Amino acid sequence: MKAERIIEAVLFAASRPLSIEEIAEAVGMEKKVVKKAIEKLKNFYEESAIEISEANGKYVMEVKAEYAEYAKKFAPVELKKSLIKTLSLIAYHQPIKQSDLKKLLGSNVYEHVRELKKKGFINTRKEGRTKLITTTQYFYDYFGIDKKDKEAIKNLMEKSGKN
Amino acid sequence: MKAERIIEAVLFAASRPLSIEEIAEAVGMEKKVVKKAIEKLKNFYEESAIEISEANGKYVMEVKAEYAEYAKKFAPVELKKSLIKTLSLIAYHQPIKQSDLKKLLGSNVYEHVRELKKKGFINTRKEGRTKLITTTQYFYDYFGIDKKDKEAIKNLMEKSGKN
Amino acid sequence: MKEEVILHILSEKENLYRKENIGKYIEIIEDKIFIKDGFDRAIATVFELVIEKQINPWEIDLAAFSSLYLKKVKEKGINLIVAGKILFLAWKILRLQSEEMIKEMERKEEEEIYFDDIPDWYGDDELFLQTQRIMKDEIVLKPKIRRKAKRKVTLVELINAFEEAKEEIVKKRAKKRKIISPVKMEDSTHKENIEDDIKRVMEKLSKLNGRAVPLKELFDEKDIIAIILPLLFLAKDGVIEIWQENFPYGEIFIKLKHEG
Repeated sequence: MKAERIIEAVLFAASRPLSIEEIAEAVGMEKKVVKKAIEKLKNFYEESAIEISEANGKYVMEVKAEYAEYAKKFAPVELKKSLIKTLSLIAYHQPIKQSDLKKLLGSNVYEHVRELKKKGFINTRKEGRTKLITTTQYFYDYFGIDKKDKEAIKNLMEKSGKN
Repeated sequence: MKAERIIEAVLFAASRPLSIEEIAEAVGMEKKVVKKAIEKLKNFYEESAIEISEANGKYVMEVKAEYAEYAKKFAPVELKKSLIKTLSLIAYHQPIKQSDLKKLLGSNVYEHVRELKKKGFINTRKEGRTKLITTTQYFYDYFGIDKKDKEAIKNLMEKSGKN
Repeated sequence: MKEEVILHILSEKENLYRKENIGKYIEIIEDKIFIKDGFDRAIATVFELVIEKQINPWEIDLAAFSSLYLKKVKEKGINLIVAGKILFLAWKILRLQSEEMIKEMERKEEEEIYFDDIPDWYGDDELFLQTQRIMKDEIVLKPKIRRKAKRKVTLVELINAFEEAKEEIVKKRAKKRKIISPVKMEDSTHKENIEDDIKRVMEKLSKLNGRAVPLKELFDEKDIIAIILPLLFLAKDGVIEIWQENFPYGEIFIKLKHEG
């Protein structure tokens, strides 16, 4: 079994960036060997729609940018639909009281707020007996929105409602 | 952009078995073209640790069995070991009565059946005072077993036994 | 009372199923302050905790609660809105209890009945052997190793989700309104006639020179239902007086108040 094939299987299955150390330890190879194998793999995938790219010393197998449009349709989304809905309501109404959000969503609100906070999309701070919820800088970065365009997004959401 | 590269990106991103029809529709190609492209891809991956396998007319990109051991550590665990055992018993004996399964597994059976059903691997229907359990189409897709091939389940289990 | 429940929960926190939920409990309790009566609020709080699945429904003795509540109603009277809410919560708990009971019964039924029944495969050597091998983990199905990469949510998806969320909220509200609306519809159909009815009542009453008369002398039985609402309006505005001699079956009298 060739080293690069073993590492190929690992990178494929992991679906997240892995460091040389992580890979070396998992497959029981020297870091040097892992590094060389990755170079070989990169060559193998040159003509493919997939590439092995590097960021911050970690390696990940992903679809090349020019094929991303096709791939997008089939890749599952990382947030559940119900969470996206809750996040969209927060983004539109922010700052919104948790108690007001509860009126819109029912008791799911506690779980959703906890999860969205854990994922870094929202911040909460105490306000009287409830919490006041706003979106974070990470939220704006994630959706590629300039925070200054906050109102533009609201307008966009509003317009979409009238169609 | 070559057809096989577009389809490669799609198969890579989907992480689930796709039919020729699904692919053809999504990428706007004729079924004939998709089929031919998949054959080319199969060739490309021949020397790789990854393969494009087919079951029930659906295609999926996965790690070749001989590399599974290495990749396993990084792949997300979807079925606990105890659930796999229960599912194996169901697959082997199906249709099987829940009451018979209980004789093998004890009272865990209720929880396992509920969980496997929730994950979409099995179906149950009432039969007298008990339930009759069978595997679903999703089960066949997930394990890459051809539904028409009655021996396939046994073969797959035998193969895994030898590792 | 609120503080008492909070203190109770804080002191019992070691026994809570999920200690990290304390904040949530306190929020629920604080939400309850709209019920002014401490006793009612305590009951509602306990019931809500059950419904939120923080307390096992079977730990609630509904019969004990209802006799406690009845005693309280006898002593202190009843606030119908609060009682309605408590009744609704109690009903929900009863349903939770029966669901649990049905599940339990289903389990027992299967466990008891099939004990002596032997599965077919015990008679077949190969099937029996293979089954044993699976049980010993010698052979099992092997899951395929595939990718499970998930992608980011796009801005368009966020906007679509907003759209869907709004529609759902509107639908939910419409559904709530629908439950109340039959009453409202009736109101509106009568509204057009109400002024005519008031005129009719006033014409009849003005002929009596301020004398009190039994309602049924003035109107046919079938009319009474239609004029009840105008009568109430007039009484509320202080134009007429309505009273009943003997409750609940006595004669109802009406009388025009002296004008000016």
